[in-house]
Amino acid sequence: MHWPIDLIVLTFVIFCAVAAISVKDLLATAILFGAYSFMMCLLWAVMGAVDVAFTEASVGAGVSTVFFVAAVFRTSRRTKD
Amino acid sequence: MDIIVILFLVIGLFFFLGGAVGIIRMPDFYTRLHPAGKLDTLGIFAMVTGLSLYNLQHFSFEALLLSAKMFLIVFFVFLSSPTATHSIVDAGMRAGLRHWTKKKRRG
Amino acid sequence: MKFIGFVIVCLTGALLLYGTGEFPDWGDPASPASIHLSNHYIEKALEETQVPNLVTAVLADYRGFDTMFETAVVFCAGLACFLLLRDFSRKKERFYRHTATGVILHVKDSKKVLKTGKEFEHMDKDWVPSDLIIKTICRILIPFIQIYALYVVAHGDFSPGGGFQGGVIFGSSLILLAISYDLKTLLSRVKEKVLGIFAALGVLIYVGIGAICMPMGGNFLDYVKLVPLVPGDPHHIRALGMLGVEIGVGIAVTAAMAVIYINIVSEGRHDEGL
Amino acid sequence: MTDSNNNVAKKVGDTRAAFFKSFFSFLITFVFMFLSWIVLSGKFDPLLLWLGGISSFFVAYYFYDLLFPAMEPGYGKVFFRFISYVPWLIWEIIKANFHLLYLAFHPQMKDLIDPHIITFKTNLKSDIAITTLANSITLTPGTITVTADSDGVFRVHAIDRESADALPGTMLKKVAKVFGEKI
Amino acid sequence: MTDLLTLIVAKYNYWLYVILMMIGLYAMIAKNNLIKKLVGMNIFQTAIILFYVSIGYKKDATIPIIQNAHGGHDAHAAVIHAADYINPLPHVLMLTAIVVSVATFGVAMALAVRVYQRYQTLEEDEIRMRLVDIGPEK
Amino acid sequence: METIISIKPLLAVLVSLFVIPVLVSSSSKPNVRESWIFVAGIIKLVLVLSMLPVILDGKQIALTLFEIAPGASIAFRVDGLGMLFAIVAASLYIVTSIYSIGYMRGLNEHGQTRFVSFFALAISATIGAAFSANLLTLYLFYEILSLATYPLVAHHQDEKSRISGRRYLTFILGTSIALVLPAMIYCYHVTGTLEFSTAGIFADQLSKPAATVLLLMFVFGFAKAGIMPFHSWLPAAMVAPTPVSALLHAVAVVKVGVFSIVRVMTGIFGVDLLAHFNLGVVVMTIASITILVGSCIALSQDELKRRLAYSTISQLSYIIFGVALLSPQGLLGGVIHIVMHAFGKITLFFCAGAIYVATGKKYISQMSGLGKKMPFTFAAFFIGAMGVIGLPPSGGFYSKWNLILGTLEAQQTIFMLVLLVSSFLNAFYFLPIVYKGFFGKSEEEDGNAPVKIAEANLCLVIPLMITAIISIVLFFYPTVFVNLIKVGLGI
Amino acid sequence: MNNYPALIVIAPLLAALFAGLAVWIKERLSYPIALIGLAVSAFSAFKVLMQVIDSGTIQYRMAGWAPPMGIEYRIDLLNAMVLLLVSGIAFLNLLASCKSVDQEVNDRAGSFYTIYLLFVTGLLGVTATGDLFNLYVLIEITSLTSYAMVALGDRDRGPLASLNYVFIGVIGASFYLLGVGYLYLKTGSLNMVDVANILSGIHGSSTVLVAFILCMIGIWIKMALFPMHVWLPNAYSYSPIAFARVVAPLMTKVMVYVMIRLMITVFGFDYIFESLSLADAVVWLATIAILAGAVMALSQKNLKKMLTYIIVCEIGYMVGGAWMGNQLGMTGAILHILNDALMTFALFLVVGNMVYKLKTVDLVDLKGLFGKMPWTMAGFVLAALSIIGVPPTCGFFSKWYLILGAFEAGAYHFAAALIISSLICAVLFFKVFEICFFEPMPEEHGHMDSHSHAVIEEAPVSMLIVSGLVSLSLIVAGLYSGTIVNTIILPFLK
Amino acid sequence: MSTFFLSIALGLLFLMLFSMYRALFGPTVLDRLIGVNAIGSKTVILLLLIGFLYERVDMFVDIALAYAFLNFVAVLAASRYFHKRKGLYEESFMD
Repeated sequence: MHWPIDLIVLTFVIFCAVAAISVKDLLATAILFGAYSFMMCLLWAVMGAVDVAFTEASVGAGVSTVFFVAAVFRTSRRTKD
Repeated sequence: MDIIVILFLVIGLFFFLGGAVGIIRMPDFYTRLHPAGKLDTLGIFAMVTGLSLYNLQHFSFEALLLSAKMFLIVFFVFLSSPTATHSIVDAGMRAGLRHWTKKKRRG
Repeated sequence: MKFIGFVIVCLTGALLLYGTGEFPDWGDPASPASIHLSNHYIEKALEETQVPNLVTAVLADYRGFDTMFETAVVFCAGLACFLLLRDFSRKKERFYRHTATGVILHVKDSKKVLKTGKEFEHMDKDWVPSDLIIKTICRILIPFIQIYALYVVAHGDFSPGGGFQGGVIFGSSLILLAISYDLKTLLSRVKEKVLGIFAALGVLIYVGIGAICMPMGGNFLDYVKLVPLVPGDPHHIRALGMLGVEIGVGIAVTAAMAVIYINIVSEGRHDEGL
Repeated sequence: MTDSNNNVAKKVGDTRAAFFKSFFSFLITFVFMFLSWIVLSGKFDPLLLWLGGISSFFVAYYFYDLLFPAMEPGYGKVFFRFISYVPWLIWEIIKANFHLLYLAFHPQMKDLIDPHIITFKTNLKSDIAITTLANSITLTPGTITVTADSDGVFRVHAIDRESADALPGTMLKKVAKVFGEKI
Repeated sequence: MTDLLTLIVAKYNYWLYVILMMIGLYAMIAKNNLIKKLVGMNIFQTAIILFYVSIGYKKDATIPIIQNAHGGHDAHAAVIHAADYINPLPHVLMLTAIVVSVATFGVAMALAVRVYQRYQTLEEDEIRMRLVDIGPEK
Repeated sequence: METIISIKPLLAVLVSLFVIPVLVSSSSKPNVRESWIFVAGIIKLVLVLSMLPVILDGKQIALTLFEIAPGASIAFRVDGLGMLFAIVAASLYIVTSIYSIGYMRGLNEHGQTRFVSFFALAISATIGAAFSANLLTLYLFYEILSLATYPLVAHHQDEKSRISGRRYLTFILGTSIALVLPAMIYCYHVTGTLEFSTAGIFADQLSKPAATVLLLMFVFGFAKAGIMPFHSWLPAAMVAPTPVSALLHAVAVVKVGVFSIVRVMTGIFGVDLLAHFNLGVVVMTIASITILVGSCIALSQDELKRRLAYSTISQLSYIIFGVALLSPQGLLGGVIHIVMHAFGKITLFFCAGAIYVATGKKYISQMSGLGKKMPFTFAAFFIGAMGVIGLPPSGGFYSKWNLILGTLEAQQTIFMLVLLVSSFLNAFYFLPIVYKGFFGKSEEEDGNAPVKIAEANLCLVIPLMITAIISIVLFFYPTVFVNLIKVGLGI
Repeated sequence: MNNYPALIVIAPLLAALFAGLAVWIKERLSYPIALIGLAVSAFSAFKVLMQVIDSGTIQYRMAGWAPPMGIEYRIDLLNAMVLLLVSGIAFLNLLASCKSVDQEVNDRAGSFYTIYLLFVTGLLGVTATGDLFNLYVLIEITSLTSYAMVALGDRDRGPLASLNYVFIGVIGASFYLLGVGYLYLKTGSLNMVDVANILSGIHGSSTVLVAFILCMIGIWIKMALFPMHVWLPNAYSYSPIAFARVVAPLMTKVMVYVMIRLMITVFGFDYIFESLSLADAVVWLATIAILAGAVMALSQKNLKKMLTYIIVCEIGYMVGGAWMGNQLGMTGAILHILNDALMTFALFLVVGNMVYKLKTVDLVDLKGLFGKMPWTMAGFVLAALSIIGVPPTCGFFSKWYLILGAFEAGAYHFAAALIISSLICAVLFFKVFEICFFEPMPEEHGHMDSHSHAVIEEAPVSMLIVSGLVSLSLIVAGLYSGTIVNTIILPFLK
Repeated sequence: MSTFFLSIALGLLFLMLFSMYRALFGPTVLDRLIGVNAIGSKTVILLLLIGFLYERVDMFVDIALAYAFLNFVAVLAASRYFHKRKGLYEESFMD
């Protein structure tokens, strides 16, 4: 019953992943990485893994992104690839 | 009851649609923020209302508390969404992003 | 490198796809993974542990030992960030802000030290005053986030969540405080020392609860043996043990997240963050 | 724990009145926290209630000055006025949204919009009032607050003339009324 | 057509996890920027989590929290059927894995900051050039 | 054969090991230190000799220390062959220590404590190798000996000794690891044991090619035996102080190599197996080449110690040659040559050292006329040379005689020619030195600046006299050693 | 109730936490706390080893749940041996590190000890556990701690080396996790013995094959088998010496243990050597690893770096031995775990002494060290000889079994590689010896000055005693290797 | 009713594609931020809807709530970056 959502979200996940590693700005990477985590969280929720979804929401969307932004803040946004 | 719920949800979806279209169509960053910040907020509001109403179908104290909890989301979004929007637009200003103007386009 | 990477990736991918050939279908209720252990957990866990959230039951009881090390990993990460980045040394150039007026002083002489405290604050050079709207809104939100985080910790038994998620949320509430005000505010409210102690203390609560079981005559982490120490319904002793453990996890994770953030964002100088 | 106690003591001064002030704000925070706990929890298990009490106490003890930093008398009044302000606001929001929807779906959208930034000054003093106004502006027709400082100066990005002209207007009055400030 | 759809649905998760993992692995190997590599690393780890969670999924089953069992007072009232609930074990494992990955991520970020402090760049080839400038190691 | 379990072999090995800490701690008091060396040497010799009667009775003394794997343990077993070698080593150790005291002090060398310590360690290893009950133990002590002698070879710590030390190790350690170790493990793999036994340990598990390869690996692998082409470490090692060259590179080290080969041939392969596969000829050919080439090179050397070194190379091959004859006479001749050559060659080295200490001269061409100034030394040199050449009345004659008989017994007439030719060559490169020493014109007579030259100090002269005398005595009384060989090899 | 098995792991963990608290309260306390923790752990490990030898495998149920449900510690002879080894070495190293930690990371010694203890906890847990997933978590603890430690070392290169270590380490651990996932998918269980039972019915499955390959690759990456070794030399040589001394001997060895554990307990010999035909390929890989490690070591100019490449080479020994498919090879591999840990420990202790005094261990800076630090150098010589494989040091005896195993399996190339690597090691170490022995001391006037005693500047006594003890233990372990094989390894393999 | 929820959810997912476009291709970083923010708000609703699909919405509300919090924190952090650092166009980094 949930497979259509699952399928679409999975495709989004792939989009986000590809974008996150190919974008030429680390801050954008951080932001897209956050979006990637959103998608992942959704995916876990669809698959019924509420605890995992919760963790992913708190970790991936929250602190991970913040750490990432903090690190980019302290280093540089520049990237060649 | 179901009809009200469906109505709310469809309205919410409609708001979201407007937001999405706005995000795509608007010419610059600042104008995009308008649909993104407002329409989504209201979309959430409408949808959560619909959903919490649906939740109250089998009325019980617990269901009421649950609906209240859902409204906490709304409360939260109403506080945070404009703040986030403001923060982003402020960021754009500080970063020196110039906003789109008609004159510029004409000239 | 790109080409080598591509080849390695293709090889690995082919290997993995080869392995998926024999997988049971996605969501197949009869797959081996869903019958052997999982059935026992699903059918017996509530009875054995009195915890309706099976994930918590397995996480904190059946496989509580894993979770203990997981907490230790978080503690370790916090400590590692502290160890790697914390910088106690004084830079030659320093910036001070007059607290009342917000005027920033740039001190180039390394010997001249202004007394930081009420009047002057030690600053980073790219300091910007915090935004009023963000500040106000976050001020209002933070206590709610915190009570929510504590709720998540306490309700790990009944609903998704638990010590880790709650801890992360609590930690991010502290981070939010640091973002909306500045790092100084956070550190004046929650001292670095307190964070350091809490990180260790949280794990210690977990390990301690486990270790107390040993002199009580049980195996490590065997909560049942704690009955004589805890008042209340002996049937719920496992649930209570899990609660205690979750609280420990929550404390440790909160502190660790805050420590990691603080150290990364200020490069360990603890003056000014995002 | 003693550390933060000291801090608290420094902040509010040693006078009795200040102590009661902070105690009062602590108490209110505690009540708020406990209420939200109950809403969140939805269970009335004694253990959970106890935990809720402890948690609320903990949060209130450490962070009471965040939620209600300066406990003014008549806060209750403000609260009720605020509640009455909310429906109006929501209505405004809905109006704003329809306006935006119209814009978003309009085929010649770019001819309709005319973004620009306006600046105006208000006499609002308290942080909370400024913030409320700023967020209300953000939520309502075609305008987003860019900056708002503690002097009450607002910079607003408006999507079209119409929205810009409406400012500060009624909203400012309403907000000022809610927080009992002069316009 | 239906067969194809069934096949896709049955294996889609597993295929996509492989693809995701390969994206992550490729980023880790081929990218030049250290933080990009870290992102690749995280994608790699989430791919594994996806794999595990996919294992645990069961059709027509609900989330692994026993219904109608508040506080376990009436726990024995209802018989629990294993088929009704999703397998909790992979979730448990993945909780741990997520925690581990975020811990690693944090430490790696700290390391990246350290590297930047030292070399003023995060590009690997540039760092290598700097290393040559520093001279032979001591 | 009756076997007695006793701790004596272990003690004999460990005595000089135990004395090392004492030596190190008394490094600031040379006299105390040297008396300890002397005491240790005596104790060692007494311990070794105390086992002699038992061995002569045809019994064996055994002691197993550590069981590493079934059939491969660290164990001692004293039999005739080992006893013979141990006696030679232990007795010469005492003599050499007296000599080295004189030598080192005479030249005021640095690092004397280090020198004597490693010397003691080396001698321990030598005795250990002699008493080994199996190939593993033998290999163990062989390696310890290699390593213990390295600091001795490199004693001068200058560029020359560095190069020599490097070459020394490359050859000794390299061959033992690269050849002996796999060969040994292969033996163990095939047979499951490494114990020496006169019948050999291989029943019929080996094909001829395998046996040949294995044997060659052993023969070349024990590079201390100086079989060509793995000989060049020996001349290089002559940079070491002379006592080292004397004891170790004439007696202990090289003889351990030879002894190991003998052990392998008699104890691992067994005479019968070698005869069966006709492998003796192979080894003999190799040995003959070494004998002849070594002698020829020795002829061309001007530095006395190098000439002695090449002589050693060729003489060592006699022993292998004798064993490879696989006939009782040949075996006897070969093994007894260990003893005879030891006493002969050590005398020669002592003399070389004494000359160097007394005059600072290293080259033969500088030595004309020295015999008149240093009569004792040169007389001893003459006796030693006789022993090496194989002239009566020195012990060398006895072994050469037996070797020739052995060739006849084995009907290898061509190889007899090798022996004869080599004896002539020996005579060619030794006797001119003696002649020059006694009858040549000294430098003074050439009109160079007069140098006061006299006999070296007593510590140097007495040992060389003793060894020279023993070398002669052995011609008349070789019985003990002959009996030991007979007991040991069951001839 | 016998709680020693849990205590082995818990004691250092508790000590780590208390040390972590002490950082903020009284930093000086953390060292004694750490010592006590490790002492308790080592004592428990010893007790457990004795018990296992007496009465066979010990099963310890964490939280009291029966094995497939809960996590189980399953301590058999192999485990117990490695546990004792790990805790013993960690304890000894801690004894020796007091001074060098003060020197290198003085202002944050408390945190250093905490992380050190966590690292040891991880290693001990990896060794003791009988659960596949628990193993992963503990591997991650060890990895995370080592990332931190490596970055703490060399200021210039440490963080970068550490970051590279992070990438490769995460790939390794993830591969392992993925392999466990595949196994779990097929068996539905995580307990090693349980998995093995279920697996015996489904040997032909491609999923199991992939699971096996993934697990192995993961572990190989973690243990730095040759083509996957790139992280190791930098990581180990740039870490603070007090940590390098414990990570270099233990980390890779414990991973080898994990590999052997997976091979024997989880997948089973039948599966690996009969259903699959990978063994030859792996032995070849090991052969190449040995040669490559040795050759790369040859080109190094820094002693620490050189030793790290020797570790790469030694890993080849153990992997090859384990994959020989016969008892002798496996015996050799297991014995080599013990011996190599001791040898590497001894070597790194010596390097630690040198670093303490000289601050650098570039080969050119070691001139005249024999005169300066005679005791240290004596230990170095012993350890080096052991690495070369000179009897009676222990290195020889494991090599003995390995070569025997190679002969039995017909893997002559492996035996040849062993011999060649021994030779190369000999060249390597004698190169160092020559420098230390022949080159004049830099600050000394004339070297041939006969009786002048060189100024002896030895490392502190605590370091010397430990390094001396360990060096001597190399000989003792060598001489008693027969006993070890007979009482521990052979009963285990049967 | 659940079919209806499903279709609403699919509709939201479809709309997410628009925001996703902004997030993936947005010319400036801040455009991406807007996109992600919009995705976040939709995700909150989606989570609730999934809860209704599972008929266990009480469990999913927590996640949605946490989600809303943390999305806010993340967006705030990302935008705070620009309060202190200048430079917006990633194109400017191409060299």
